Parts: sequence; structure tokens; C-alpha cells
Amino acid sequence: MSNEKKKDINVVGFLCNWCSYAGADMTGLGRNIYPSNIKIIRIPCTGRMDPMMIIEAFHNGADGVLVSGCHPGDCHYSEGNFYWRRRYPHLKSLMEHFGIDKRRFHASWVSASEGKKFAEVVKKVVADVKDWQENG
Amino acid sequence: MARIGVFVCHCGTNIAGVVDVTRVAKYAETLPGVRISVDYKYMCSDPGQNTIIDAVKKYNLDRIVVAACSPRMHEGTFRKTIERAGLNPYLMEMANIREHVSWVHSDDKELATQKAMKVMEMAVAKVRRSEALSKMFASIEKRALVIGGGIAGIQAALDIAGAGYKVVLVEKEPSIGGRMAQLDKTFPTLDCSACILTPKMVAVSQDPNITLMTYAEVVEVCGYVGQFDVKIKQKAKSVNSKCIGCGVCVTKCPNRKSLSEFNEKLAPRKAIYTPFPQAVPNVPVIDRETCTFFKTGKCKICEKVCPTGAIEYTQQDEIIKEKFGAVVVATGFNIYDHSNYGEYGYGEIKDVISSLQFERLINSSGPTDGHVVRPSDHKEVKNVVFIQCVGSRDESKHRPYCSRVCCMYTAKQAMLLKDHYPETQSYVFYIDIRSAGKNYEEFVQKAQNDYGVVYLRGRVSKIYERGDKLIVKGADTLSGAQVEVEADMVVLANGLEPKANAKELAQLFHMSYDQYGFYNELHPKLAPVETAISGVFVAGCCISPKDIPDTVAQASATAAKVCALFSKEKLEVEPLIANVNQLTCSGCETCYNVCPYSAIEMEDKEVRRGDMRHVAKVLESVCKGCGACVGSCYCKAVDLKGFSDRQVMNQIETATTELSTND
Amino acid sequence: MDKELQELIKKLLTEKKAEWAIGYEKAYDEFSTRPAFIIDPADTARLIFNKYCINNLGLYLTKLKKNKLAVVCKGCDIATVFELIREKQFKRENVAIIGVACEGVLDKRTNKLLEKCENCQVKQPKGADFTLGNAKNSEKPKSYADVVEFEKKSSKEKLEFWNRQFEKCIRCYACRNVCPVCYCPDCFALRSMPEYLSKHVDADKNKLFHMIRMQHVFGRCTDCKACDTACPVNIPLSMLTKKLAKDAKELFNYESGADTDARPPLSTYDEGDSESDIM
Amino acid sequence: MAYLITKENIKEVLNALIAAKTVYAPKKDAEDTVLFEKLVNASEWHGDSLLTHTTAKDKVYLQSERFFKIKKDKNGVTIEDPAEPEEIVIFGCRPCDARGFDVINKLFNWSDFVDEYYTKRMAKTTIITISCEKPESTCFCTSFAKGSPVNETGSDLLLTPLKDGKYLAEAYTEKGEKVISDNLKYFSEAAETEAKEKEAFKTASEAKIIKKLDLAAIKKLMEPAFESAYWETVHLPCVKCGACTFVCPTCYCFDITEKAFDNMNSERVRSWDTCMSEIFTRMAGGVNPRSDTKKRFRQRFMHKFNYHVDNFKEELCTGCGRCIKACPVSIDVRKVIEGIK
Repeated sequence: MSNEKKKDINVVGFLCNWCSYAGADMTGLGRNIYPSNIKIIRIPCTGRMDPMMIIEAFHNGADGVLVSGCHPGDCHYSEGNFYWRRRYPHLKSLMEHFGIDKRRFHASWVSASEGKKFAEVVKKVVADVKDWQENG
Repeated sequence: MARIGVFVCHCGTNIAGVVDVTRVAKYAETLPGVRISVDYKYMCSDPGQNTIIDAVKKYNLDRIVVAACSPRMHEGTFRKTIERAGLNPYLMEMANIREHVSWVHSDDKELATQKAMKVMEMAVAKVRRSEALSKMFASIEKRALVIGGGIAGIQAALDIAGAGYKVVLVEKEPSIGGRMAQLDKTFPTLDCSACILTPKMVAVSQDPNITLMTYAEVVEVCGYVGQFDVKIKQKAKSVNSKCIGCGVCVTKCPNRKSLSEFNEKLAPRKAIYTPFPQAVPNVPVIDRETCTFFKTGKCKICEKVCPTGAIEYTQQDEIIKEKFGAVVVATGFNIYDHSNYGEYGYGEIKDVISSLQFERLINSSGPTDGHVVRPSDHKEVKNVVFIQCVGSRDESKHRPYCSRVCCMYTAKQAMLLKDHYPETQSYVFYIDIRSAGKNYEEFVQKAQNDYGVVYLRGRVSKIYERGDKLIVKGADTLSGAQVEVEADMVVLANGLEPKANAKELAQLFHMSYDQYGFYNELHPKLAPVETAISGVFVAGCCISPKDIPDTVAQASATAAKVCALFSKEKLEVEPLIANVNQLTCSGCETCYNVCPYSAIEMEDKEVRRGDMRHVAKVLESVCKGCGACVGSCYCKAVDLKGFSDRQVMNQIETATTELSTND
Repeated sequence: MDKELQELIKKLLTEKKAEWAIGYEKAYDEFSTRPAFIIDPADTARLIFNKYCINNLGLYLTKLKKNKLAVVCKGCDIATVFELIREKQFKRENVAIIGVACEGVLDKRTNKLLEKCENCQVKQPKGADFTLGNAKNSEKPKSYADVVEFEKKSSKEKLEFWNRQFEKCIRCYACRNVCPVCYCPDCFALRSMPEYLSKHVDADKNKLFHMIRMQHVFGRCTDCKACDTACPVNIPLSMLTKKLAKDAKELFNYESGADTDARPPLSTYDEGDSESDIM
Repeated sequence: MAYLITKENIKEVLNALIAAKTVYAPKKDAEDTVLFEKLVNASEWHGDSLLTHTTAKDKVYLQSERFFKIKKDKNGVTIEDPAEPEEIVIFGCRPCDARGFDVINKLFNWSDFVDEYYTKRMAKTTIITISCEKPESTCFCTSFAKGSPVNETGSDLLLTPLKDGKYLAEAYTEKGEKVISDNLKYFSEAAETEAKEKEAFKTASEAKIIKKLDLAAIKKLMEPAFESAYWETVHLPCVKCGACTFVCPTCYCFDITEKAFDNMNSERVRSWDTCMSEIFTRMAGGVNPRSDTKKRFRQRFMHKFNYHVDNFKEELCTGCGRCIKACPVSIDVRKVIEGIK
């Protein structure tokens, strides 16, 4: 939303503590390289993911936002990711209506053992944001 | 203004090899509120921690940021450190510059350093809004649940019971004993499996602290460490407690239609049965799927012959609710199903058998009384081919991991065969021999040198029947020759995989598991029997393939963990829970509806003088801090301690701005 | 109908079925009406209902929640009352809904029929305790054509469109304050710890406010257009509220204000929910 | 000295002004919103509406005014003052709007206090007003001492439409005179008859204003009516938004906030605030002397027609009637104060 053009793509990643944050740790353990554009914020669960925080992230100038949690059924708190799974399509659709390109907002399921997948997810998000920046 | 100390860890070269840690520390000093910033080789070491404690005192710090590894690794460590320094442990934040920076951005050291600076800055931003939280305590139900009655579960149950705590041991099958009960002898000592296992099984049945529930399954789990509410389904055995285990019913049962699971389907079993003669408890069950009475309504022979009137056809499945303080999960393994292997005949060649079938054949209490005969024609064998790595170490089609025990048990089986039938000849096709362990390599050498087992390094490409022989075609990569062995029987060294329903059980407890269904330890090295769910411990092959000594060691380790937990009067729980600001609550009940733990209660309260309202309230002892309420409250009346909106907003703001220096 | 309405309210007040009645009265000229609050049964003569009665009186339920109320509702306003009951802001038994048949109301800025009135399914009110008058409901379903058309724009065009709109915004919060479901005791926009929204008014921050407000009313907004018609600078907020209604319907098959016992889409889940867009 | 100018020539003057300065004039957008916006060409000027949706107040008294920026770097802390205001022209406002500037000028220069930010900007602002030919049902400027559809208070230059598409142009300040002298070729000298024509215009225009309040009598009632039961019910329809105050030419209340953007940058900003807002008077700790919606509603009228009159001998209102139109529930300021008892 900010009009200032940033040099580097800046992606804010909200990762649930139990699966995706641990999965991103696993990415490190496996030494899988991914772009450094993502800045990770640890949250307990995607259920805590207040849509407001995502809107605020875009408002603050994030080029992209990723929210990642446990696969459905694996939530540490049973249901959190199910709630998130509903907030996401709604929020994405609303953001698009406001002109936030869909390539800027992503969600993924990354389990604690899917280190490689996390690296792939980040690559995809960064590539999508880049595509948006370059091709409009 | 906060007085923040930033401590940047090199982690040897793990971080410092990629990230310019001095620059990170220098940058920290420019941030508002940061009074001191230092880097050190190993922050988690004693001198490292003392650096923090000294700095807290010297600079009168009130908040700490440790830029090091993942908080999942050392958050607890550093919280204790600052507690020792006299600070509230929740005034510490970790910046993960190892797992999330140096290890994943090693391709560009400059960018990695910049990111490390930013990640540290975000932690500083967060800690600035951290609040001191007071410890919370919960009561502990000092009873343990052990799931799985194999050697791991038995050992864990005995150890916990031995320390004086009550244990409920739940086993799905009619008897405890598990896989170990199926084995003949064990490597590398060749002592009889049953001889060392059965005394432990009996000890379980006799221990006053252990309640044994066989033919039972865990179906529902609520709660958390110290207070798990578990529902266990006791399947109807159709035999009640009057049974004295005389076995007449089994003998007289005319229905032999089922194949014995215990004997790996090499022999039939009755509709009323105990899996094996030494079963504990020695009480038969009726398999209602096959029982003539349950299918046709006629028969009832078992009821007629029972001397004590123990047969009870009307028994129903029963759900039993129990409360536990801790859980040990030891659900064990299945062997890899070789019907996936076309080259080994898709499991359709009768004389190509699994390793467990071989164990049953060579076991003197097995279906052939210990005679190794071919399942197809019951002829004795002369030439036997053993094939290793069936399902294991094959990334493309099967499982990429090594199952660890197959090299050893193949050598054992070849040796046992030679012991029983000195005229037999064994051939072993292998990829590598993995025999790490006390006396293991010697054991394999002995098989080759003293027992004349021929080891051929190579894969088998095809097995087919020619007459009553099996032709095994393969490569000997050492000589470079194609080999063809005419065998009477082929024994496959099936790899190990988790139980088919391992994932469902994991989901009941919200444990994490890998793509195969093996349970994830909290830390592969430092917390090998703990899981991410506190109070739930794991042991044995449900984590990864392992042999009996390792399994027993892990089982005892879980027992030690459970006992340590139970030794406390009260359990310290993380105070990272939700709280409602009732002044801003509209009473819409959204949080009340979404809370997975029913930790929100609605109350009518005068929130301000003269302002009576319907508002939400958090039940502190029930809340687990997931934040589902926070994410759904549009009035912004609920917040989450430790992950508050102020903290997250600060992190977002910092994450989205450029580094504020350009040095 | 005015006479009937006055008599009914007089009766309700006299019989103590309601302590307060909320209806409409004439405002500054013959083209304007405003909410009227009646306590005295002798005071009902000023009550009217006509095509200028644009306000959604459901709004006042949360403001006067301690009283037993009678409220005059157009068919569309009843959805608001139901939604507020669902959100536990008011008990069904404490509100007497007086449904008035309505052939549509006029936008006082353009003097044209409001867009929502065109394909109205509730000209004849449903779910009221008392119903006055007769009207024929539209046979055509609610049209989302304008939203669909807008959705076709590129994200850049959308961004430019909204940037222009929110440049106009003066952050007077009329949209929020007339919104029947914006009853939070302490709106996020006014908070300072944390400061979700800076008090600094510019297009960017105004947009932030509207984005968050729209998100907060998702699954609760009945698309009543109160915010749209209240805006002193004519920001087409209807384009947003209608989008919310469309999304609720399309994503979760949910309609706000239809059922007082429903679970709104974000307060529940289904294990089979779609996740096609999740990596 | 009075001049005459044709409508076409007004546009020429407007273009000349646009070339030299920033000119704000009523402009209509796709949503039919008429606002004072920066013009790039005189053709964009929309002169047909009586009133713009919001006033031109925000061009001088910014809705958000940054007092200063603070930047911290290696060299220490630097404070950046706002840029000097540019010369602007507010073109095509109405006498009530222009008089609004006059009202707040006094406020921002009250006794020994001068608000620099406002005053500096006002000094560089030229206000060109057009008299109202067709007052609307919400207009009540004639209730005020100086109020009239042709009143010049606050204007630098007043244009009054006469017959045959001509306008009488009267400069009341040096800034107004300069507009004429800079563009003299478009103006012609007016005669005595045209001044008379203006009088007739005034009479006709004022006759269209249906409501005239006895503000002196109302003022006398207000103080004693402070605790009147009247307020208990009259405020009920009010939703306590700030539409009335933000479209008002005279409302001036503000709030000052400080904001740190990141670790190195912060600013102090003054933004409009409204007495209708619940946080307007809320203090740290939560105490709020005007927590009650009734008190906030009463405050607005008390301030405008009582307290301000005590301090400045004039009402804090010019009778433009925008608040009546902007009010989502059509609350009529005239009825509210008339009804006080």
C-alpha cells in the first residue's frame, strides 16, 4: 500500500509455532537455501492470525504476506488452522477487491518435518511477488 | 525507556561462518533502548550465560534479546538464565539467526547478515512490548497411560509402576508382548526372545500398580500435561473375568477359518483364541467377525464347554474415561509389505516369505514346531536366499530410510537356520552391511566365517519359480557377475514402518509426525523421547526403526521423564494465555464459540460503575494459549500474552521497514 | 399507513408492551426524515413512513439495549435486528418488530431509488411481529452484476479507484457510527495501545480503516447500505459491503441476518472446507 | 472599487491563477461529490452547486498537519520543520465558508497566542468568493449578524452574479486587489447601477432563506438549560459520528499525536478531532468527563452558540447548513437550538 518503492521484495511470514515454525527450523537443519526476503514472525497457531495483522502488514509496506500452519487435522490446538482456512479465502478475496494483488498474499501448510517444502513455499511466494512487481 | 541487552551468538561457525555477528551486535547498539550488545562464541554455554547475567547486573538491564538458534531449541535455557539474573523469564526474546538465517542463506553472506540484523531488530521490537508474566501452576494427575504393550510399553509401564505410580497399559491386541513375542532368538546374543520377554509380561500382570487393558484402543484425548482426559474403547472380548484360562473353549471351537495374526498367517486360528500360549492376560477373545455364533446365531460350543461360565456373548464395547498426567506412546511397527515388489513376485510366490514369517517358522512354538518348511509343500529347505533392504533405502519406489535392524536379523536368521539344519546353505543379497552396535559386526563376521553364509553384494532383479525351485537372479557387484541361485525358499528382510493407524493416534494427541507416520521427537538429539506435546512421550519403533536394546533404553527414558513429572507437587505451565479486556468486550460470544478448549466463560458483570454487561472471561487454568479467540475478536477485547497485538504489530512494523543504517 | 402505525405504537406503549418506540418523523424538509423516539403514547402523531425513510433503525437497538423496544423496520432492516439478536446484543423478546411494507427508499443525494431496493426480496417484511401494508417482492434475485464488473478490473485499477475514494474520506466515522453491527465498545480505530490506526488522516490510512472495518463486519454486515448513504463525501462503500455479502454467499453459503441461531462463517468451520489456494 | 467580469473571463482569470499558484475550486467527481480540489484547468471548475460537500477549511487548517519530523542517525538527532506553505487560491467558495475562515482566524490568533502553522498558511491564501443566488432549505446564514448570501467577511475578492452573465467583482483586501490588478484586462469598471443591482440580488437571495433564528434569545436560554431534561431525548437519534464537525467551516478542535515510524524516525502531527467522539475527552487511565453521549451532543451546541459567543462575541457557526445535510440521521441544528427549554 505504501507508495514508496522498496529496493528489495519484502515478505512477512506468519508461522505457527508447532508446525511451520518448526518446519522452517527443519529447513535450516537440512541446509535448504531459500531467498532471504522473508521475515518470519512466530505465532502460536494460525488460529491466532487476526486478519487485521495481515492488513496492517500490507499497510506497513509489505510486498507479500505468507501465513503458514499445520496441515488440517494436525493442529496442535485441534481447530486453529480450520478457522484460519476460512479466514484466508475471505480475506484474500477482500484484499483483492481493495487492489491487493492475489500474488501478494499466500497461505501454506508446512509440517514440522517439511523443511524442504518450506523452502519451496518461500521461493514460490517471492517469485509471485516479483512477478507482480515486474509484470503488474 | 526499556533497558535492553542484546546477545549475539556465533554458535561456533554455525552462525558466525555466514553472518557477520559483530555487525549484528554493532547494529543492535544503535537501536533505541539497547544499552549493551555483545557477541560471544557460544551464548548457551556456561560462560555465555554468565555474560548475560553479568550484563544484566552491570547495565541494569530489564529486557534481553538473544540472537542465536531457534527458540524451540533454547528459549527455555535463556529464560532460566535471565531468571537467574533476577529478571522475569518472559522478558526475553530470541532472534532465530541460525535455523532461519545462517543455515538457509549461506549463499549470500551479505544478505544473510542484513537479515540477521533485521531479525534481531524484530526481536528487540517485540521484547520492548513484552510484559512480565507470573508463573502458573496446574495440578498433576499422577497416573500414566502407556499405549502399546510391546517391549517398549511393557518396560515403560514396569519402570513407572516400580517408582510407585499408577499405570494403565493399553494394548490393541488380546495379549501384550508385541513384535518381540513373535521373534525366535535375538541378536547378537542369540538368547531366546520369549525367555527374556515372558517374565516381564508376567510382571506386568502381577504389578499392583499396573492396570492392563488389552483388546482396547484410545479413541479420544482432551486436556494437556497433568490433566489428560482420555477415552479408551474396551472392545468386547465376549469372555468375562470368570475365565481361568484353561483353554478348553479354544480347543473345542470348531471354527478354524481365520489365519493367525501372531503366526503371520502361516497357520489357522480358532474364532475364540489367545494369540499364543504365553499370552498375558491368558484370557481368550472371540473374533466376532468369524465366530459361527455371531454370524449364524448357532454353535455356542464354547459356552457349553466353559467350566466357569465365562463366555458372555452379550458383552458390548465399552468406553472408559480415565484421567492421566502423562502418556507414553509406544505403538511399534509393521513390516513393509513386499507385495509392492514386482521383482519378488508381488507377494504371490508362496515360498518367498517375510522375515517375521521366518521367525515364526523357526520358532519351536511356532506353527511348524520349529521346522523350517516351505509354506507351499511343507518340504524342508536346503538352499535359502535372504534378500536385504526390502522396502528400505529405496528413495524412488519404496522408503528412503534404513531400517537399521535388517542386516542384523538376517545374519541371525541365516545362523539359526544353519544351527537347525547344518546341511543348508544360505545366500544373502545386500547393499551394505550396517552393523554398528556392541558385538554386532563380530556377529555378522561370525555368520560369514563360521556359518558359511554367502554374502553377495547386489540387488535381486527377479525371482521366479522353476519346477519346485525358486530361481533368484541378481547381480554380484563385487565380482561384476550376474548370479543365479536355485533356492528352496527366499526370506525377505522387510523394512520397518509405523503402524497403519499411527497418524490417527498422533492426531488425537496433536503430535507431529513425518511423511511416513513416524512420530517426531521434540528434538532428535536432546529430547529424543519427548514430543512437542508436553506430557506425551514416545519410545521404540513408532519414532524410527530400532533394535530391542535401544527400544528398552528409550522406554526407560520415557519412564524417567514421567516419574520426573510426577515427582512435582504442582506443574509449572506457561502463562502464555489469552486475557479479556472486559471494558472493550461486546459480549458477542464469538470467542466463546471458537475456543477449542471451552476456556471462555460468559458472565454478566458490572464492568464499570453502572455499566452492567454480558462479557467474556478466560478460565486461566483451561486456556492453552492458541489464540483462536484473539484471531476472531473484532472488538479487539481479547489478547494473547506473549504474542500480544502490541508485540506482533511492533514486529510487523519492524519487518516492513528497511534497516536504519547503511554501514 | 401512517395512521395505522401511529395507532399500533400507541397501543404497544399504552399496554407497556414496549417502553420505547423508534420510528420515523419528518426532518428539515419534505424530502427528509429522521429517527423519532417515542415514550409517550400521546406523542405518536409525528410518526410517518414514506419513501424517504432511509435510516436503518436497527442501529438503535445496541444504543438503547436496556429498554424494551418497538422498532419500525423495513423488510431489509429486519435482517439487522436478527443479526444483532444472533450477536447477543439484544434479546428477541425485548424487541417488537413492526414491519412496514416498502416499495423502496430514495437516496436523498440523488433522489433516486436506492440500488438495493431494485431487486428487493423483502418489500413485504418477513419475520416481523406486526406487519403493516402490502408490497410485492421482486421476482428477480439480488444482482451482484456491479461487483462482478468491478472484480474484472486489474488490481492496479482497483487500487487507483480506492486510492481516489479514500483521498476524499475525512474519517468522520459516519459509516462506522451508522453501522448497526459496528457497536464495539472501543473501536480499534480509536485505540492507542497498540495504535492500529494512526490518527493522521491520509488516503493510505483511511484505506486501512475501511479495510479493517470491512473485514470486521464480514459475515455480519447485512448490506443495508447505511454506511454508503451516510458518507458525506459519497464514497461508494456499497461496492465493499456488497462484496462481503457476495463472498459470504459464494465462499460459505451464508447470509447475515437470516437466522438468529446461525454461526457466522468465521466462527465455525467444516472439516471439508476448500483449500484449493493453500500451498 | 468595484469591477465587472464575465463568466468566460472568470475562467481566464482562473487559468491565470492556476498558472501561478495552486488553485482549489469546486470540482465534481464520478460519484457526484463536489469538493475543493486542485485544478489544472479552469474547465474543471464546477460552479453549479451551491455548496461543496466539505468546506475549504482543510486547505488552510490541514486535517493532519505535521509539526515536525525527528530523525536520528549517526550524527545525532535532527528536527525537520515543515516546508514553508505555498501560495494558494481558494476559488469559488461561498460567503458562509469565507466567513468561517474569519471565525477561526480569530481563534488561532486569540489574545497573545498565535498558531504559526495556520497563520502562516492563511497569510498565503487568497479567498475568492461567489455570492449565493439560490440558497437551499438548509441555509440559515441570515440568522447571524454578518451573515448574508453576499457577505464579504473573510473574502479577499467577492464575485456577485448580476444580469446577463456578468459578475460584480469587489476586492476587500490587498490580496483581492492584486488578483484584479494582475488580470486587469479581464475586468471592466462597474457603475453605480450595478452596485444597486447587487442590493436587489441580496434582497432576492435572502428572501429564499426560509429560516431565521433569534440567536440572542437562544443564547440567553442556553446557560440555564444546561441541565435541562431536553437534552435527555434530543440527542437520541445522533449517532455521534464526526460528519457535522468535519464538514463545518468553523469547527477547529484537534488532537496532537506523536508517532515513531521505526527506530530512527518519528513525527508530531496535529489532526482534526471531533467533540462527538468518545475519546475526545477521554484521559489516560480511562476517566472521561463526557463519556455520556448526551453530554457530547450538548457540548457541540453549547460551544457553538454559547461558550464561543462569550469569548468572541460571535457564534461558532456561519449558517451554511452543511451539518444538516451531512448528518446521516438528518439532525437539524436549527431545530435543536430552537427547541432548547
